[in-house]
Amino acid sequence: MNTPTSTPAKPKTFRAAINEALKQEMRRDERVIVMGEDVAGGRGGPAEAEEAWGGPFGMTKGLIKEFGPGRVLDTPITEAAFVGAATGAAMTGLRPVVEIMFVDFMAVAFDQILNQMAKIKYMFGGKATLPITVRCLYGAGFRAGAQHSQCLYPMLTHIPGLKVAIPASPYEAKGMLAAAIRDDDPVFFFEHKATLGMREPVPDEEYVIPLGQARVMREGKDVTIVAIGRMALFAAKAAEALAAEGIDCEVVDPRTTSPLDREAILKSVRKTGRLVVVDEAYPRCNMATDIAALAAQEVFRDLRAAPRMVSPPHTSVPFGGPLEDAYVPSPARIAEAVHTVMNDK
Amino acid sequence: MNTPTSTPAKPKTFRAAINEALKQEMRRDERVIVMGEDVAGGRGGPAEAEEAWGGPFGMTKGLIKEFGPGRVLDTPITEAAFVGAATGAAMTGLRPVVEIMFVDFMAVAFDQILNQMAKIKYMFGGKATLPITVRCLYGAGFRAGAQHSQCLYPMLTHIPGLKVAIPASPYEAKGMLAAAIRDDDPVFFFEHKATLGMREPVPDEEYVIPLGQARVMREGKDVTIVAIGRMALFAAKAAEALAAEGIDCEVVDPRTTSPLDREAILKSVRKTGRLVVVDEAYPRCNMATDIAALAAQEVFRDLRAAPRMVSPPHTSVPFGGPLEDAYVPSPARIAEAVHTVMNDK
Amino acid sequence: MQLSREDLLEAYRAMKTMREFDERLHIEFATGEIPGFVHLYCGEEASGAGICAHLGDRDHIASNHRGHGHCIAKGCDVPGMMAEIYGKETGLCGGKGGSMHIADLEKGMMGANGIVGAGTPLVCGAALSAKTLGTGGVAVAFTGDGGSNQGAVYESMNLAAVWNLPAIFVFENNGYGEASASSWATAGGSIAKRADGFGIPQVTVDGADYFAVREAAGEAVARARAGEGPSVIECEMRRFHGHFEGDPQTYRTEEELAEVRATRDPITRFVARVREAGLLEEADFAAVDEEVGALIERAVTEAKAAKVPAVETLADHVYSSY
Amino acid sequence: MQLSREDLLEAYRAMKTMREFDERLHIEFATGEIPGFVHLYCGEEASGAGICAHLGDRDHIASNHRGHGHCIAKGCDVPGMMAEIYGKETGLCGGKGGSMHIADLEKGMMGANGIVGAGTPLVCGAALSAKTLGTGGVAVAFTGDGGSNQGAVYESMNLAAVWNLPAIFVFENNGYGEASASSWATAGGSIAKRADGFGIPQVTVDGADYFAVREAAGEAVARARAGEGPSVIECEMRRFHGHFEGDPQTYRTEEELAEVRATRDPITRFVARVREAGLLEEADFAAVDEEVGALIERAVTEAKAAKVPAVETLADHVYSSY
Ligand SMILES: Cc1ncc(C[n+]2csc(CCOP(=O)(O)OP(=O)(O)O)c2C)c(N)n1
Ligand SMILES: Cc1ncc(C[n+]2csc(CCOP(=O)(O)OP(=O)(O)O)c2C)c(N)n1
Ligand SMILES: [Mg+2]
Ligand SMILES: [Mg+2]
Repeated sequence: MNTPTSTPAKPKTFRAAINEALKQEMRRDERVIVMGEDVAGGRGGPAEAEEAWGGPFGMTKGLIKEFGPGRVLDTPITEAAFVGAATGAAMTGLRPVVEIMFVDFMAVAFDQILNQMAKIKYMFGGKATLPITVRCLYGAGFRAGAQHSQCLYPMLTHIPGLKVAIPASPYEAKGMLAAAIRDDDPVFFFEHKATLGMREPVPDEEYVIPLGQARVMREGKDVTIVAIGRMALFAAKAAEALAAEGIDCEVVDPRTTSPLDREAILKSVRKTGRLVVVDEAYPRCNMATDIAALAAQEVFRDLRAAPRMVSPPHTSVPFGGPLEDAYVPSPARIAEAVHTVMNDK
Repeated sequence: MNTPTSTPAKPKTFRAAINEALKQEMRRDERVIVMGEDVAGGRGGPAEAEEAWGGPFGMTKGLIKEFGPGRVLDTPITEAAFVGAATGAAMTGLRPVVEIMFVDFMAVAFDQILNQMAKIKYMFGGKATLPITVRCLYGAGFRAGAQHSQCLYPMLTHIPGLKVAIPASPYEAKGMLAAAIRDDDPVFFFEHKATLGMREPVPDEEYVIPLGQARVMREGKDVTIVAIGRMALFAAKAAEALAAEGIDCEVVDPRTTSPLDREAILKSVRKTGRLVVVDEAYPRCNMATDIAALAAQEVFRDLRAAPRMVSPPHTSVPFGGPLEDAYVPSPARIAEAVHTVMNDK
Repeated sequence: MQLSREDLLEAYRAMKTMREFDERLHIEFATGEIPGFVHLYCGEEASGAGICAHLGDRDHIASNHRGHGHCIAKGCDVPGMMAEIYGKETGLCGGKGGSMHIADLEKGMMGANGIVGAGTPLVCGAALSAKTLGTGGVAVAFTGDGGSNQGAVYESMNLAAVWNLPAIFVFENNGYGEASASSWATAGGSIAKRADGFGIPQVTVDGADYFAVREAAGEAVARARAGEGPSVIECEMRRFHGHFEGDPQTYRTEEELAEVRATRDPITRFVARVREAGLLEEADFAAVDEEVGALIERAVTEAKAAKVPAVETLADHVYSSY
Repeated sequence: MQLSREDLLEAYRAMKTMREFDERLHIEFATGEIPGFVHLYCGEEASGAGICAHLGDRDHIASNHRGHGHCIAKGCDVPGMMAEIYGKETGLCGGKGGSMHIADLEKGMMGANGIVGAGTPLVCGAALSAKTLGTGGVAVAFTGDGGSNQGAVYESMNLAAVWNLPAIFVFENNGYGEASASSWATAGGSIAKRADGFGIPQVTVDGADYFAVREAAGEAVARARAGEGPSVIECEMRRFHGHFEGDPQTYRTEEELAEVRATRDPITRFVARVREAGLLEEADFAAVDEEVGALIERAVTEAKAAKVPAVETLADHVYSSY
């Protein structure tokens, strides 16, 4: 079941799409549990569970009411313990969905991610299954400062044993979250702060977007733009503007960075002969370098111009408005890179 | 003072070179302190300090005798606390050299690295100085298993605010460690387990190899091989074998991955027109992709063949002998990549 | 504890400045002009003021996300703080930090912190510097009740004890970590008591009582300066506002909020006690109020008027040299 | 505590197997044939045996780098363990893990662990599964004295208490973490006592006394199975060998080592006590000794003879599907 059927899809926010996928997956399989800080919200207080927070951003709203405290677990502020607990629980029969709130906080749980969750299956010679989904907010543009605005998915992509999903929009988010929760491996699932309120039609029914399959957001013949997460939306915007100039861009959203749909990317580059890769993550050893290098190695003879990477500068994310605005790759900077590539003859 | 003068250099091990640099820098500047697990070794035991361990690999042997417990600090097994303490100490006047033993363990201290050490200067608008050196062992080939054999420097290279130094041999190690300790920014300093016993002439005198300057280990006109740390030694070996076949390789050791001497790399690729990048780190978003992408973007028109990356497979490091041997890039695999590049016409 | 008139005025000035600073932010935030996440310290002033009363420039503190009060207590420039929160060039961090990263090392303020619990290891480092360099300084970490559960905090307490550092760990237990009650998230019920396990002297005080905090801090600081190692102080208190600006506080009842304001306001209690004892008069408070009001007004006016950071500075300050 | 003849034989068999396994490794390691890092459990057998005596297949344990004894106590296949340590295809992890990563989930053994302290969160998870799925199982984490200082351990104790999990945290205090004395590295002097701060019942036992460990574990397991939450047990013991094979142990005196072997050998003490009480006879022990000797001999012979893993399997087992 790859695409939904029946009723016309209603516009829903990213937030609502996540919430819906969580509920449907929890109904579908009672081994699915949800844990994180204030995912219910209000434990121990005078108004316990009455009108639970559902997380600081409301993504898990209503879960505690429907599924109760046995399957919706608030945690103390101890990411190392509860991320590790998710791993232990997954090894022993549950299918935990963990919320790390901001991906930046994964750092305090990093051993449990890098050395436990990612390696256990391999170290045990395959004799373990780790169906874990880790949800987290990422990205800049929210005036949240250097410790609440990072991407960090290149680090997780680097680690064998983890999968990494970065949906660009509500429709994508719902189907990919279902896939992540049903997957038998640890999947890090990224939600961009700046897109939580974004709306688009999202079917009420369950549907699954398989991990590891890129989507072509826009077909084109002149340049391939590969762009991740929120940057895919920016790339589509840039492509529209460029179309008006007569430059025909193909926009490819890899959806997951691990596994990476190498073939879809290479196929597009073979066709267009030109490549721009856009990544909001820090520029060194990021997805842009990963994908540009892949293309350079695999389809060098098909390239008609130097591939170009669009990333932020090699700095932490600044707080002050104009600085942060200049930091995040914009549709304008993407378009500029496309021009550079088109003019590289 | 870039190169040493006077007396002929005696052959010393990597271990001895590190030890010597530590002692000389501690003599030179009394703000330099050393901390880590058992860097003295034997605290609290019946034989305290008499014949101190000097770390599990003996790298800090003799320091406690010369500099005393005020400057050579054993720690409990609490990396988050002591890596953070190093940051706090650096902000307030000391110049800590921290030993994390195996780089894999940085994961338990990762918040203090990613969100504190790397970001403080930037978040404070420049109003902090963080002269910290973090020494750690890295690399496979030691039958140490998945949690004691990683490279992980691509993750640190990804993080703005950190510097990353990866000396290939004893001579390099001594000069680069001196540079790291004298540097006013946090520097991660990598020592390959498998090279600790390697010997080469190392001058007794102090000398400094500046961070950010690559070295050309071997000049050549046909192919540029860029290789990091222990892989630089393997690349040199491969180059020798290839020379016998008439293929003339230029081997470039970047020495530091952050900052990266882009110019030295690009200059060599401009000359040879062919590039092989060798990295022992996990293959996704690693140094090989970083450098191959850089070359593809910057000197595309000079490339006569597709750049090739030589890295391990996308797996954790296996334990069993033949598996680990097959895992680590070998001189033979490097030579094979060079052949591929030479034949790509 | 006998406090001079000057001490009392200073205490009142510090707490009143914190209060006015954050109440004003509460109003300004509602207008939408203030960027990012803002966490207010109202109701907790006695802790920052009572602890920092013992500290000078050679001493260091590390704060958390709820850091405005700590910064003020440690002597940070108030207009510079306000400008930083507005993300302006004239801010203490040149607009690169924001509310969660205000810092001023010259004042011994090692930074607010957006990562819960992360300041405690930094404080071990500052205390180590003080000890190694013989400055006579002490270092204080401010952590919340929620933050008290982070592993780094326990590691730091142990390290400070093993190294016998002049460090003080202050836990500001305001009853909640986000929407979760401290009584639920903190097994065992007492943060301070956990210090026993590390052999660290500990005390729990009424965090709305300036004098209680100040006295406890005095003992801890004296112990640290005398080379007798770390201490732990738990301050019991309540926050007046939500976790962050925008929090609807559905986990708290109206009654609780009203009761907190009525009975656990450190400033009201300070004023009542000092006035009762005849140590300061109405006119003294009024003078400080006027001074503080003017300062905050100036801070906001200047912050709003200040320039935003120049885009050219985006890549500055990543390294000392590169 | 009244133990049956079968119980006693089983206890002796477990401890003897651990001892012979690791003493044999000590010999084999010296020949250079064994790859990697190896940490021996000799002297600590009563802990693993006494704790795991109460556990069955529905129960889980997570171990640390010094894990051979725990694996044996939990019923892992001994030749499979030996083959794993030799890095062979027939090893419990197919040769991919090695000494520090032996695991067998079917036996409830969640893995040795190369990261100090890292098993404790995993155990919270296994305990959560037991609770959520209603298996009646309990989960036990084995951590060293050095490991007890890791932040993850305190976070886990708090989480287990807050979630009221059927979890048991066992601290094997063998006096040293690497070359550093536990008395130096563990501020406060007692690991168990730290549990007080988390409101967790705790006890310290003589870890060389099988009966003491078994009794303490029995209470903790009963508490967990009854839904009464976590417990902490600190076992005081000494290791006979170095930290890892190859450690010259310069931090210990000859006298200490001799005394430890003479007075703190859990097997010698078990045998003396059981024999004194007339519960088992010389012949019983001899029979087990022979059985164990044969098992270890077979394990080593098979391990040496086994095939190394095929290079083609290098990239297997990274994912379930990719
Ligand atoms: C490691 C980490 N986890 C989670 C958060 C998100 N967060 C920010 S403040 C906070 C609550 C902190 O509670 P407490 O320590 O009691 O401080 P208070 O807000 O009550 O002053 C949380 C969970 C964070 N910033 N860092
Ligand atoms: C996070 C981490 N830090 C350091 C190490 C290196 N290391 C391995 S075992 C060990 C000592 C552990 O001491 P203890 O917990 O007392 O266990 P014991 O060896 O005495 O059984 C150390 C420091 C590690 N494996 N993981
Ligand atoms: Mg709180
Ligand atoms: Mg020990």
